[in-house]
Amino acid sequence: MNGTGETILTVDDVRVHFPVPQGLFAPPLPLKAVDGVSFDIKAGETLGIVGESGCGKSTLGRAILQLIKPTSGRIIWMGEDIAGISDRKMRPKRRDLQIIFQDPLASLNPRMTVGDIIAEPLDSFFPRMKREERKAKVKDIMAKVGLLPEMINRYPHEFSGGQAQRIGIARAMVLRPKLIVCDEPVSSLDVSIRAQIVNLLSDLQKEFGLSLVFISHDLSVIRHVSHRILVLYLGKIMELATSDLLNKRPRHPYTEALLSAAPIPDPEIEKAKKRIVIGEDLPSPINPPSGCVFRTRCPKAQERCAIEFPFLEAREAVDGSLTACHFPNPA
Amino acid sequence: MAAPASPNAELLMRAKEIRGRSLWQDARRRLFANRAAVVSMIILAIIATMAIFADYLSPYSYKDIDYDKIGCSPSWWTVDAEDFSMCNAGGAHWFGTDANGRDLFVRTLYGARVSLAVGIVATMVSLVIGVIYGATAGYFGGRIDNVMMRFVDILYSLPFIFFVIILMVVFNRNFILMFVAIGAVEWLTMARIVRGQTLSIRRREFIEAALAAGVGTWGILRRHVIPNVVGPVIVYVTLTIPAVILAESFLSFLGLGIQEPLTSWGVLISDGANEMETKPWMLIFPATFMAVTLFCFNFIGDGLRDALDPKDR
Amino acid sequence: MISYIIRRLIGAVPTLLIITAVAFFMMRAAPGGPFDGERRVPPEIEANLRAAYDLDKPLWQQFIDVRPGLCAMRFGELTGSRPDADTLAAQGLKGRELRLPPSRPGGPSQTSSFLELRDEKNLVVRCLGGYLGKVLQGDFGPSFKNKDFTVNELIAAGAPVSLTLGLSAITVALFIGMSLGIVAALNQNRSGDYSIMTAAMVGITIPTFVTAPLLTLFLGVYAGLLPVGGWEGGRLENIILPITVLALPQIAIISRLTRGSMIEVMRSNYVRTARAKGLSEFTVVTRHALRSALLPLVSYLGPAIAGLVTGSLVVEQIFQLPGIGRYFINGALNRDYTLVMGVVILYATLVILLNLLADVIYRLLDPKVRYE
Amino acid sequence: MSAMPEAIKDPVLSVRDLTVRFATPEGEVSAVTGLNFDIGHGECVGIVGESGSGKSQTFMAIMGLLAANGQASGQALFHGSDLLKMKRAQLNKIRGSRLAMIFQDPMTSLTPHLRISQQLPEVLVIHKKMSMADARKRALEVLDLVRIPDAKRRFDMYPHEFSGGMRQRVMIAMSILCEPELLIADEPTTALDVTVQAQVLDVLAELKGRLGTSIVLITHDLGIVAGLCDRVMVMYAGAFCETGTVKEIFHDAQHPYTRGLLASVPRLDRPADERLYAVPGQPPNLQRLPAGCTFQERCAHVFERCIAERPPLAAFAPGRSKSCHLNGFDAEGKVIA
Repeated sequence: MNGTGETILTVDDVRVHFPVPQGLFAPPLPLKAVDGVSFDIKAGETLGIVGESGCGKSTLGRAILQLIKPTSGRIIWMGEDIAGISDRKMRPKRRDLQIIFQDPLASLNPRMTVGDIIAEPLDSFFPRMKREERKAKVKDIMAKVGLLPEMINRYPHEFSGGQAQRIGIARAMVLRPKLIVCDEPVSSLDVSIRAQIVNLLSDLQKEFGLSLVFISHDLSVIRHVSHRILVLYLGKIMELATSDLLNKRPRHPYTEALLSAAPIPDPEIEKAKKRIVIGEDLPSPINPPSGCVFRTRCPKAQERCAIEFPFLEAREAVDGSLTACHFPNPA
Repeated sequence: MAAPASPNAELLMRAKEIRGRSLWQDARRRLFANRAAVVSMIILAIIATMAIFADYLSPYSYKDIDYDKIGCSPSWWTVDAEDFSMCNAGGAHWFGTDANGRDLFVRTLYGARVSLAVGIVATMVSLVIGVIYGATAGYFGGRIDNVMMRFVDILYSLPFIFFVIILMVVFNRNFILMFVAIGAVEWLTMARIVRGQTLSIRRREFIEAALAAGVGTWGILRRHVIPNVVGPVIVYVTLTIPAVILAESFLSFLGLGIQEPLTSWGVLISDGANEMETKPWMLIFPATFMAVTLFCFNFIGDGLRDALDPKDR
Repeated sequence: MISYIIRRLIGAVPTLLIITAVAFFMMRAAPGGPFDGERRVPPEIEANLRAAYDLDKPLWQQFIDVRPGLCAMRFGELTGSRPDADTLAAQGLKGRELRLPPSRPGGPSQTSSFLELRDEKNLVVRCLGGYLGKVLQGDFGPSFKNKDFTVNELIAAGAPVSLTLGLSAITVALFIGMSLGIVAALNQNRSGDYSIMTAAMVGITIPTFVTAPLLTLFLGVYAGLLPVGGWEGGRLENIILPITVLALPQIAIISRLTRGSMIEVMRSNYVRTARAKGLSEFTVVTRHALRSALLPLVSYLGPAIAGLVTGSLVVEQIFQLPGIGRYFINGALNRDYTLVMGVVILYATLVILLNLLADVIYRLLDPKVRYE
Repeated sequence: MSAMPEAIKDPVLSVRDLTVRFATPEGEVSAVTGLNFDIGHGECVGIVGESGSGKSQTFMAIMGLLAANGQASGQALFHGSDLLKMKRAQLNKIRGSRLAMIFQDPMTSLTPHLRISQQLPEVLVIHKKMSMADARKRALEVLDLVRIPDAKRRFDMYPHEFSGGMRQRVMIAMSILCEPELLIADEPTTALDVTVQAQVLDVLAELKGRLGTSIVLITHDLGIVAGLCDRVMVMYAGAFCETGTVKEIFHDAQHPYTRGLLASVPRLDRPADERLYAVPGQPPNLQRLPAGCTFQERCAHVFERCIAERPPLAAFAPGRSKSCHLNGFDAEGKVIA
């Protein structure tokens, strides 16, 4: 299955700018966390969003859910533009749009029992649901995500990180949503637990035909779970391609650098690998470089890159991948 | 959208549920493991009980003046002077008598009533104002928060004890007003604490999770913000009570507190300090009671803080 | 940094105005007036007395009196035209404000103005009358009760006493409190820690008006080491006891604060790094830990000084010191409006400035804040 | 209980029966139990384990940096003298000069109110008795060595003015100023982005070649170990479960936990559609370790003996040891009967 379903979400030229105060008399400058991002997601598809810290990937995820209001652009959910609509109008939509967070314990209210945490979405959409039914639903979803239903009356601090993430997943799944934004769901988990959660998410996706937006800085995890991958840098899309294409034939030098930096657990490959070195200093998103935002770290940068902004478009290829680079690698 | 009934739903329902231990239960366990805090609670309870049942604990009244027994030492206090021969003729004055011949034991307990009442009522006043104000500013944030906190900053730079003094002078030492005045001073810090807590909780991910789950403003406040703010507020309340008792005694010392024949620890200590060289018991007993009480509150406050925030140890 | 200080100073102006207003109206709302306590005076004398102190005007005019006539006149001066006397009279200006200026040959004011203008530039001040107008010119007015003195004179006499006491006490308290706090933190959960913290708890719970008489009794009366009261020009023997009494609770609070922040800093990653470098514990503490540990203390300085101010009311009374606190209480009790107002404004200004100073020090100590 | 590791000739560090205990309100916890290992000259040893496996605490104990409630017993011989029994002053002569450590979080590991030019030279002044001027000169050279661009200009900056990767380079520079014989790197790249991580690892690799420093690399990321290390020791629940050369561990792991760890990492060089292997269950609670094998609850090959008896760490081939009752795995990953 490769995202053949209908398009459920279209993100169109979305920008999220935060004003940054500049002192006594100067007007605040915009921090362009997300700057003109467009893509769409099909039913049953996993879209991976990858990038370094500060590239705007979490902001983008929250903008989709209207947890942060985008500055401009359209977010079309099931045919309706939800960008910037009021919280009240947004509420009914939240039944189908859910989120899983990076820090599983921080995303659980320490004063509530696991059962109450998981049932909270039920309470807000079905306030009249009978206690027995509510409990049955909670226990049912707990069993599905691999939690013992006997744990229903326990508190979050009594769980380990991996189990807490299962609670977070259960809460997101209890309403059977259509799309879940997973914001670095496995970054804070240990290696052996990470695999459990990755497998759980893909099982749930298969069973319920979910769409996932999977945000991570770890390209190997992203590659493993996603159908298509979106590479984000300084609020802009560098490359958008299918998972396999991106891995095999990265067109954008930034993608290439990310791929070569990801360590591979094999001494022969790792020791023989030639890395593509890019500069370390991420430019300030308040004052991004002119032209191509990546040019200050790009090994291939030329004069043109400083002058002309490269649009995200199909570059001499028919494989459907989009690249924002003046000098992409040949297909 | 009804969820598909799981085939083993009934099995799941019947599984024995394990009771979790909430953070409150953990905190209570830690608090009761803290010996200083437990002893303090017991002592406070004894003092409070004695204050409430003061009338039954002593045959004397707090206001009756006995001119025969002016400035008597406690009955068990060995004094050589012959002037005191009259003193314990009619019965024992455990803490002696004051310069008007009133029993100091019963007056100390009446002082406890007033001081504790002022402490608790004024703290409650500050609690109500501070929590409402601070939670509003912290929850709504942005410009509302800016304006509200700017106002608190301004009040903070007032030398506020002056205003309490002026208030006391203006309203002629009105007993109720003293509560209000001191509470009005203390609410500022309470508001700051509550606001800070609310702000930091609002930034926590579980609030975002609740928003994403479709919970409304009221639900977020009730289920997520308030229960998580309660801890630090309780700690601050236990530390405010002794601060208020001190403030009241300070006013009383300046002669602006409660009026005779009613009394408070501050008044008693003030009287005692004047007679200190000849009748030290008049200072020692009320001062000890007050110090012990303040001690207890502070120990409980420290204990609560450790219990609610165990990483601090 | 300078722009920060300027910004804060600008911000302090409305604060002070509000404080002045609140204090003014609170004082006036009090039942009773400054002349109540005195023996019966004939009504007409009292009326004169009240008029002399502006008490006959409506309350808000006593506080702030915008005098358009004067303004018009000043504007007229600037523009070259001159309002006639009738206009001025119609604005309710009194004769004493229409005094002729001393003739200064050749001065520009001689021809264009007939007013005594102390400050030619300060148009705003000249336009404002009432209490606020005077205060803005630095004049707190005459004392209602101490009839031979102005409030400025009284404050000038009392402020050095209070300031000497307060600043010495906070200096002593900072020094001792910090040292004790550091010692306690470095011996965390050992006997040294417990004894210092128990002593600190005692220091916090026992009010100054208990420690003051007790210390006087033992050191002054029984041992006869120190005088029990009086100022005598600020002799060292005379101020040791008051400063000790004032400093004790502050020592207690400061040592608790220092201990807390020191323990936190000693657990921080960079202290671990410093230890891994093989530095001696002394270097680790003094060079790497201390500065960050003292930051919370700097923020406490503002409230600490406010605490000293209130504490000094009691101490000045017990030790019979001629500071401002004594004026304040008597002034409040006797409805000496101007005196109380003067003290309140003085203390508020002091607290605001010291808070600013504390914030500036904080910024100097913390490079992260400094460069933002 | 556990066997002595195969002797390495003239080791830099030789640890014997190291146990680290912490006093907690819930009782005493052993974070590390009875560790034995040697670190040889110029070798790079990877210590791999998940959070709570005791990998960091082992080396905190060796450096004398345990938290106040921690207590270490056993021996940690650094050139024959026991670091654990040393007086603070004696230890201070060694740590920072002959034995150095860098930490996980470069953001908080440098003193915020001191300039880099104040924090670096002090190591040289203390250990090498250099003059401040010489120390500054040397510090600048080392900053160049770890490839801090424009080091002269940045020398007088405060730590918060550096990016994360730069700060970690400063940390590395500070640790190698005195050319230590052993450098302990505790998760040096965990807090960094991948692109930056790659470059910090390159710096470490270069140092290893140039200075001949022995390096202990503590990490949870197997990929990092693969690129840099010669030898790997896998920790689980406070003890080693398997040791061997990098090649042996990655291609011929003999402990089920090591095998599980390797299989659970998604790899860019393999097809994406294969399902990840996940080690089931959770790491055990150190306060309630089972009587037998600590891995029994998560092991796919558990049998009676595992529950009854804890397997000791035993050598099973030259330079290799494991703590497992199984005979081992063959090339296809089947358990050898």
